[in-house]
Amino acid sequence: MKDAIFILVAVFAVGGALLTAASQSIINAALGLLLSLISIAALYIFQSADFVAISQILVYVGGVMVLLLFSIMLSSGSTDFFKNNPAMKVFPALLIVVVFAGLAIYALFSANLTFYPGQYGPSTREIGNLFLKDYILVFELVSVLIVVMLVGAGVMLRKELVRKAVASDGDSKDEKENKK
Amino acid sequence: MSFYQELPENILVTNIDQLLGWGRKHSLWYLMFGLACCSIELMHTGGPRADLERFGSAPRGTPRQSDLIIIAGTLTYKMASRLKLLYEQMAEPRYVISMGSCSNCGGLFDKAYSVVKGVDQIIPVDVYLPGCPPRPEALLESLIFLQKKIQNEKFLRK
Amino acid sequence: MTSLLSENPNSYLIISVLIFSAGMFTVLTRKNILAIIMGIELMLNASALNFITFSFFRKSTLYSGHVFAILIIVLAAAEAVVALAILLAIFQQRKSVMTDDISDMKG
Amino acid sequence: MINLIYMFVFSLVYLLLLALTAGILTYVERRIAGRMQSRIGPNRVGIQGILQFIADLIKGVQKEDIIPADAYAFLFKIAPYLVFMGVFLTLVPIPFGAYTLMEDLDVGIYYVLAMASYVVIGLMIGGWASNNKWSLLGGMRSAAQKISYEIPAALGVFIVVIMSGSMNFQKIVAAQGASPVDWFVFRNPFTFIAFNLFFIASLAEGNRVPFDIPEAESELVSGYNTEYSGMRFLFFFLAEWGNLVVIGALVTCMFFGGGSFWYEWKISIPAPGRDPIVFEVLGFLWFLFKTFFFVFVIIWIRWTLPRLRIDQLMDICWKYMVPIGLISSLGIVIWMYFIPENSTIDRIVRLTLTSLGAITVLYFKYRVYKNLKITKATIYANPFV
Repeated sequence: MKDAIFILVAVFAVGGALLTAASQSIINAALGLLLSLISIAALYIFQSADFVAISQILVYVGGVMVLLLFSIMLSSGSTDFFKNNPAMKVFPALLIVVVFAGLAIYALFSANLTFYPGQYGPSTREIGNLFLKDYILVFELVSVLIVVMLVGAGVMLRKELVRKAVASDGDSKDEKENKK
Repeated sequence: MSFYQELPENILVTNIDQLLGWGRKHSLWYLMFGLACCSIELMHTGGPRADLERFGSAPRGTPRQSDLIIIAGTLTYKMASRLKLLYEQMAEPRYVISMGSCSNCGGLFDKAYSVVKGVDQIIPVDVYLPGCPPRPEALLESLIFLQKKIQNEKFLRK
Repeated sequence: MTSLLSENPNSYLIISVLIFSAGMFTVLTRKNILAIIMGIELMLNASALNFITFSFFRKSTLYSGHVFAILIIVLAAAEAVVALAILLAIFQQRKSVMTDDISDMKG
Repeated sequence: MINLIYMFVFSLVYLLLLALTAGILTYVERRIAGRMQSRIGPNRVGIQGILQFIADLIKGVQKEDIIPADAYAFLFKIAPYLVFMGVFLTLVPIPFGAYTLMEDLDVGIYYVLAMASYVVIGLMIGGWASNNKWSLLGGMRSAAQKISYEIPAALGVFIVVIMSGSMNFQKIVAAQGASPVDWFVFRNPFTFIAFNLFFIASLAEGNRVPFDIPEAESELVSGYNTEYSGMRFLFFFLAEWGNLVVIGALVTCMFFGGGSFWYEWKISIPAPGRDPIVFEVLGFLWFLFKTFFFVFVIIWIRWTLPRLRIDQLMDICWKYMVPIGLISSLGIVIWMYFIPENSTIDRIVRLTLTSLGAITVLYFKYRVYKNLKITKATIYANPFV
């Protein structure tokens, strides 16, 4: 029973990722990503990482995906979304990816790691302890990063800045036309 | 075409029909479509004195979710295309109350070049409500007439 | 090691490899910035899944993997926010989200 | 396998109960709205119109299911179910009694926040897939609003989590007690602020007035559900009123002592020798009473306050609620460090806050009676006129 659910979740995770990679419409790609993210959260739960799974849903599904959808909707003026990269055609990319995946799986089976059966249990308290003892520096750095991110995003979308840029762009176009 | 016509009026179909009709008639959400002075009376009908919501009717902003359109006022030719569009956007089953003389037949503005002489030239009307403008009680009466009509509809054996 | 797939670390690692490959393919072939961001998200997720798997199946690193997975999630969120802010600023200016159209530095 | 079937049946029961409660709440809301506007409200179907929601349901099932020609059909179809699923999933860890809960999650309250943010996706997809500019605007506004108000709500939750030392609902309830002095609202000033933050933010997350900007009828036609008709619209409808129950239950759990019924009886630790079933039922009823009291308060707010503008909405969130939340989440830590539980100062503060709450309620009652006397209005004690 557990295995059946696991296989279903795994198929969703990989299938969503493949949909993102192969889809020709941007909204389908975003949906594939959404499916993949939720399934990965389920895979975390299979490995008793409940806190990480919920964080995944909260941050990715509730935050990053919503931002992505926002951007898709706001920038839907450009219709030709999925033009391929001219520098990298599909076939060479496929080759690179297949070689990478083959190497990774070969490394996985030849590494001969020793694994133990996992233990199930609540993880929140231990994560908190680790964050406030062993990884306190990282924790503080992350908080600094988030502040930088907030300021950066705010500056980036400041109205005057954008308007100025647009205005200067328009001027340059006019100049070009004048030169012609 | 043949199956439902050959089906006798058995007790099951009749009862289900009655149940469905009961649901439809007690939940007539109306689209707000006030055109002229009649719409003031329509607003009054929603107010405390003659509470339209007693009959389960609630105003909706969008035609997709409304079952009833109350055309309150003078319909001009310019507005007629909008009315037709709104009516076509409404989901079946849908009903129409034509409120006031103007929307019934052009009324006071019968001779005007710009007024549609009766809403029924554009969309089918279920209940005509006379008056210029009709009082809220009259609108309630017309709603009850419409409810009676809906109850007698044979929805399953159309 | 049990015979259950869901209790075998290799299955998780293979899923992670597949998701990472899909993300890499997306990043390599697309021209749209949004699609590239999606590919990067997939790759980050695959690596976070690896962290969780190793932390679950190897006792020596118990719960450290969770910490790193959370860090990855936070970093990905920060990256997405800044990237999308840049994207929207570019879009307001250039009306395009293709990498080709924004290859020059002229503002 | 048996376990799975049991889970399935149990969740089906929960689903039906949620749908039933949401349906009855639509009727209750219409009646209360009627009374507040000195109307009557629906009273034709059944005794005092109690079957109104069934009539609405039957009608909704019969309505033609319109999918606009230019809509993205697949997304348009699944969006209402996504929203309803998100609201339903928030019910999973909420303890209606010591044993009446679906799953005692260790990360309970965090999970609820995650599911609340998941609902946003459904709304956005629904608004986008309709291919209607009003729907799109409604969906975007809704997403912006919900994501912004997630932060004050999370800060309010954060304070509760610090106070109780756990994210598990059972432990949060057990950290409080049955009497008002032990409730988190009146525990100290910072938890009181947390309650206000959480309550206001969850009003905004539930798209309720004064924050119903996504569905503003006078600006957008009907917001993200403009193009929906029939059954799919009913799902949005049920999700909205189901959310009401969820908000009430969350507030009850986190700030008003949950279902703790008797003073010594803490919900997750039933004392040995007592009959657990009696206490379970009493606790359940007590929980429901508190929940529906908050549902009533939310409805009351809806029919008495005007709507905010979108810039005012964002101002309230980012300029007032987030800073207040940050300051008070710092304050609670300092408070807990310097003032241990059950110390003299702690008790004095608790008693003061509780009596302030009681005085507010009594003053409210006094004002109501005074105004009634001045206007010489007739008082109808019977709600069913």
